[in-house]
Amino acid sequence: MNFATLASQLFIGLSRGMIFFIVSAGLTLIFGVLRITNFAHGSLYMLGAFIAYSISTFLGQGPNGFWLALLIAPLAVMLISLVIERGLLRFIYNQDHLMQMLLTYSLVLIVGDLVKIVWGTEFKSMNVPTILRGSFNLWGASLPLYNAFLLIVGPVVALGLWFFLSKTRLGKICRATATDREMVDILGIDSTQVFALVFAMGGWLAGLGGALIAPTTTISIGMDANILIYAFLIVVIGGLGNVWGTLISSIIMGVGEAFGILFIPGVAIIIPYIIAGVLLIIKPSGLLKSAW
Amino acid sequence: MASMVGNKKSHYLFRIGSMLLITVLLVSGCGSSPNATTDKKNVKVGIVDTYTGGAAIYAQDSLDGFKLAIKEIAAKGGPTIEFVTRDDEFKPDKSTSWAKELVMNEKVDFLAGTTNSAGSLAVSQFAKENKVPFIDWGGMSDKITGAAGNRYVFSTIPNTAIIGKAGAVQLSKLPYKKIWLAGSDYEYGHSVITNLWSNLTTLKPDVEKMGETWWSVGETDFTPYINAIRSAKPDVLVVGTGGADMVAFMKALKATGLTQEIPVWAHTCYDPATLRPLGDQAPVNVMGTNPYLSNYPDTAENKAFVAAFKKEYNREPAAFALYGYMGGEFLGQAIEKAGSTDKEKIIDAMEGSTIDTPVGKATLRKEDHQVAIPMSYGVIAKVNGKITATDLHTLSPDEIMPSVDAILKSRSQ
Amino acid sequence: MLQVERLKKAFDGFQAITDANLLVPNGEVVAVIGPNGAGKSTLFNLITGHLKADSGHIGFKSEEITNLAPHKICHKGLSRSFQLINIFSTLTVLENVQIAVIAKHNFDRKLFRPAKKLLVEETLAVLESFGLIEFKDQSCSSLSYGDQKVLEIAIALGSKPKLLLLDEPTAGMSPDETRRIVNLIKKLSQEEGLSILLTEHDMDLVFDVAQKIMVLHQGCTIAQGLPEDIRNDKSVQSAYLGEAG
Amino acid sequence: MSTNSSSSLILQEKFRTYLGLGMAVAGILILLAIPSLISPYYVYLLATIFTTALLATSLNLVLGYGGLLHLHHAVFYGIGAYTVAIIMTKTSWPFAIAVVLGPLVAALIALVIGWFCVRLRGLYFGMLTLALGQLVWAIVYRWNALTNGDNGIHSIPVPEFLTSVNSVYYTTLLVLIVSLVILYLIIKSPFGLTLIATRDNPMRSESLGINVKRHRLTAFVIAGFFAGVAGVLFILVERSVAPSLLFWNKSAEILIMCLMGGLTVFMGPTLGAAILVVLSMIVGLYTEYWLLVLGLLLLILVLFLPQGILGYLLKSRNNKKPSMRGEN
Repeated sequence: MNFATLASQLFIGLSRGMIFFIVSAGLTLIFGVLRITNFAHGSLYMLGAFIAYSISTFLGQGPNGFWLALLIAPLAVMLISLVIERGLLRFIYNQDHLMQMLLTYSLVLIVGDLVKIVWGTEFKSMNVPTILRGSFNLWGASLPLYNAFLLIVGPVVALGLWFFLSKTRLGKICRATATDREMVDILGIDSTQVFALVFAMGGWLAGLGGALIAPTTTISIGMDANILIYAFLIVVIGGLGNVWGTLISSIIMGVGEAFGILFIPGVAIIIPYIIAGVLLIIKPSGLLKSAW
Repeated sequence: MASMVGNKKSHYLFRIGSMLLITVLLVSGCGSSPNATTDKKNVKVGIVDTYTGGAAIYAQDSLDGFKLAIKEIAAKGGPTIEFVTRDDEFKPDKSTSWAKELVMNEKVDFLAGTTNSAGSLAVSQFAKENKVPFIDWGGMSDKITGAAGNRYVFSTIPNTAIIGKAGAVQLSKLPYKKIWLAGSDYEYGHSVITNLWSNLTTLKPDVEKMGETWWSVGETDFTPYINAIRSAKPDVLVVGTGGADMVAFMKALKATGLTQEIPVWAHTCYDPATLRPLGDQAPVNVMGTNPYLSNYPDTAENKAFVAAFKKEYNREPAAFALYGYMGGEFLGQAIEKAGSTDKEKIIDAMEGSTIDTPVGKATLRKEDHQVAIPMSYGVIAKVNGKITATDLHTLSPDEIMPSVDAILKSRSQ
Repeated sequence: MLQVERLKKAFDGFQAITDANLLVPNGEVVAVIGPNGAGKSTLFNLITGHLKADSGHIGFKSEEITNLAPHKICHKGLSRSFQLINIFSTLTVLENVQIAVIAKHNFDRKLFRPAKKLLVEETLAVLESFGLIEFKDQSCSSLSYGDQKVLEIAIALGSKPKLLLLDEPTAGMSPDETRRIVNLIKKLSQEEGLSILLTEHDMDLVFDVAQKIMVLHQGCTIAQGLPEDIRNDKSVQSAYLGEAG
Repeated sequence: MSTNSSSSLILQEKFRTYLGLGMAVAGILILLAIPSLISPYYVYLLATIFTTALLATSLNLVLGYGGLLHLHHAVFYGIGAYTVAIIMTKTSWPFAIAVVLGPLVAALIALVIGWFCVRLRGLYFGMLTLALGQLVWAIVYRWNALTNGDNGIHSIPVPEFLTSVNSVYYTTLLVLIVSLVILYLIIKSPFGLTLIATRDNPMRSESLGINVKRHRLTAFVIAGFFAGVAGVLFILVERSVAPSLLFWNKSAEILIMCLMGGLTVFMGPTLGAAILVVLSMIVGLYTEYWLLVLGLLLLILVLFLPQGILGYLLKSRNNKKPSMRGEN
């Protein structure tokens, strides 16, 4: 086990954590502001990947296809989220957690079958754009360029979220809604519009995650369930509704898995659960303070 | 209406009684008309398979292959075979539930399916207890016709024991000694690797296992696994993976450039289902085995099969289409040979029977009911700017079938 | 009966209780008064264990109960009512009080005995003394506000406390209903000899029922003593006037 | 006037008591006679319903009565089933021990998971049950030597007299009825009343001297135990088990059953289980899009019938009759 291996594995773990973060950030925002456990988050992620695939295929799998897909697919998912929020979710805001949760679960079932109807059962794949193909050398280990790209996108998204949440008026309203909903109502702000905004933003992040992962993997039915478990674990570990807690736990999860794969490759499957179990037993209410 | 739990006024007994009655009537109402009218002259096959989720593609292929076979049989004046399908959603408890429905209600004579190995094993247990023959064309676990095999279970799909042995034969011809084993952490992955390794150590005792890596099914990011394996510097990486994982794994091989340093072996790596989605992003220097390709073997029989399949479904047949097709063909031939629709007679006729298939002669071994077909091996390379399977050879069934003795021994344990 | 000494509690940097001292002698009615935000509810929550104190001591019957879990404190004989109505919304009036009686007798973990007939006599006695007996089988959420408030106190009495804490027992009540509560407090104190600690905004009520008064201002006990002493206390006057100004 | 109406009320009450008793007896008689009336498949389906009904009712103890967002109940179901499966295939212990240990091991795991979870409230509780439940699933999935991994354990031997469809039917029916009676007694016991109180108002319960965490943990363990009983029944019905039995979507299925029947009605989950099992069978005959149908059904339930079918029926019945209590 030399330095190059450890360093490159750390690098890969970080880039893995970035995808986790982008998807989980959306989930945790929705948690924090709407106080809804969005089971459909994985489905939105899957939609992001499938829509990205369709756009890229439509444009002949060329390099422009990827960039356009990366731009449009998250927006399309955002639009779908908006429809879900305005058309369904807003009618159950005064119901209890369980009802809200089951409503989003019904979307998991519906979207799962609709994707199969629209896109069929065959495995789909889209290409990495030429500029991000191949690998580069890091301390003697060769690493895919695309992971480096993810390591840029992740912090950019995090910075963007930070800027939005702490520097803009809208972001401040979102945070205020998360901590004290009544107060926001008293101030005369329509909190359901904030909900719509946050849900759409969460959808955008899920779609972005899907579009980003699409070129590196197989786009297939069933990818929703996989990411959902990760995102749930990460969000709980980070502290429900806390975006920065999610960032930290995403990195812990990504890097922890990468090193777990290095040292105990035989039982990699249980590593995320061990990480989650240990952290939750140490800090049952999450690493950082919950938004509410 | 705040209180439903704490409301003492309305009578519990009344409430419970009425609820019980409602429930009973509701559930017994559904069971009032079990009138499955079957024309006893025809054989009816009940297919339980996974038509939802990631594995749906295989079930569709094998179903289409089966449909093609029974259509051809009928066209040739053979017996009429009917069928019904049920979706098990990749859940073994659903597989048995449907198997029971099909046998008890639909009165099917034969069962067939199912892509989920656990489902196949569960159905085969039911098949044995109820003496209903079951043709497995989806579950690849070697236990189905191996340790858990019985008179009522047939398999028209090369199982993991065969795949593993074929891989071992291929690898034993190559100079690699230090070997890293990896795969998807589920039955198929483990079983392929275990079989391959035990056969390889027999064929070539000087191989050395450096380590094992297992990733969860549905993994999207293979770079940490590949990077970790690369740092161990094995001579060859042997992988047991399939389905959606296969394509994603191949992509990661390309992105990391692993195969420039370390060759990789994986079953079905050059299957169209893998190579087509990859396009020009497929890695080279990956070798493997494959039971069926629409362009190999390049024989008249295969061409005819591909043409017929294409005409029917407007796509090229994949391996699972062949498995379903063989299931239909074996059954049709056995019914004709038995001259009866009696299940036991059909089983007797099926045991040890041989049919002509697009890949040559296929035999259902008498002892374990496992189909024996040849398998190809080769390596992915770039030929005239196109990435494709090259250096293809055929392994005969004799070379790759597990020994009958070993299977019978495992059953007696 | 109850001694509170140098109690401190801060929330996120805000010092809610800076130095609270309190003495409730056996069998007396003691009132805690103070302007809004003086920390009265926080003090109550500290005494009953719903909040953890940063420092200081709470003694009950010469036993240290600082930072014990609420359910343990209750079993020591200290029960409370809440400022906002805090009842079991899906249960009947009878069951609401029965819960308290059951818990008092440590029967709450009995699994195989119908609750319907358990300790009903004792429960009915409490309802009787609070004039709630006619509503016993009604869902408690169908009661009027005043009756709910009375039920709120009745529940607390169900656990047969030695010391009863009443947090704003007449908040939001009509004069008639307030009268009812006053009579109730007097009856509990005089006939049953119960020690009572209460907070209240209604000064007439406080000076009517309380034998001792403690004044809390900005989390700090600024005076404690007999009603007439408090009435004449300079610092108390300035605290209240300061608030008014 | 008042004496008149009260005596007629008493009569009515008596009548309803007898009617209720009559209907319960009729129901049980029908259930006893059923195997000779319908095809074996439906007998099997009913046994499945009984098993699932017990599972859903046990969940409802913590979900509906305890108000705890328990999101991964299937774990205890699976543990119960796997315990029996492992004992019967890997050891030579008698069946009776397996049957006893199944629910006990499930209860033990529930104690461990619950011990961590009851410290948390609301959504946190739910998320932690989900996380720890998935951890159990991963262990079962991965521990090949013990559980055979994702292949599952099949051909589990059970005593000869428990192999026929009818004997399985009567066994599951008997166990279901006994378990339901016990669960009903628990709900009507001081423990159950207190549990409802901790659901309605945990803070108030605490200040009345109730150890809310311990109470919830007890309910969680009891629910785990009965889920384990259901798991044992599952083995009787199917004689095979695979890890999908304790994957989280199985838990979601049970939640839907509880919701469908009605969370606040004791027999609600039983009705929900019956409807869902039957419906999945019927829909599966016609289409491979059962999950789509289920999703749409769930959507309609949440939006228009959140109190569940039985909850709705009871509500409308109570509304039709002018309530007796309003006159006071």
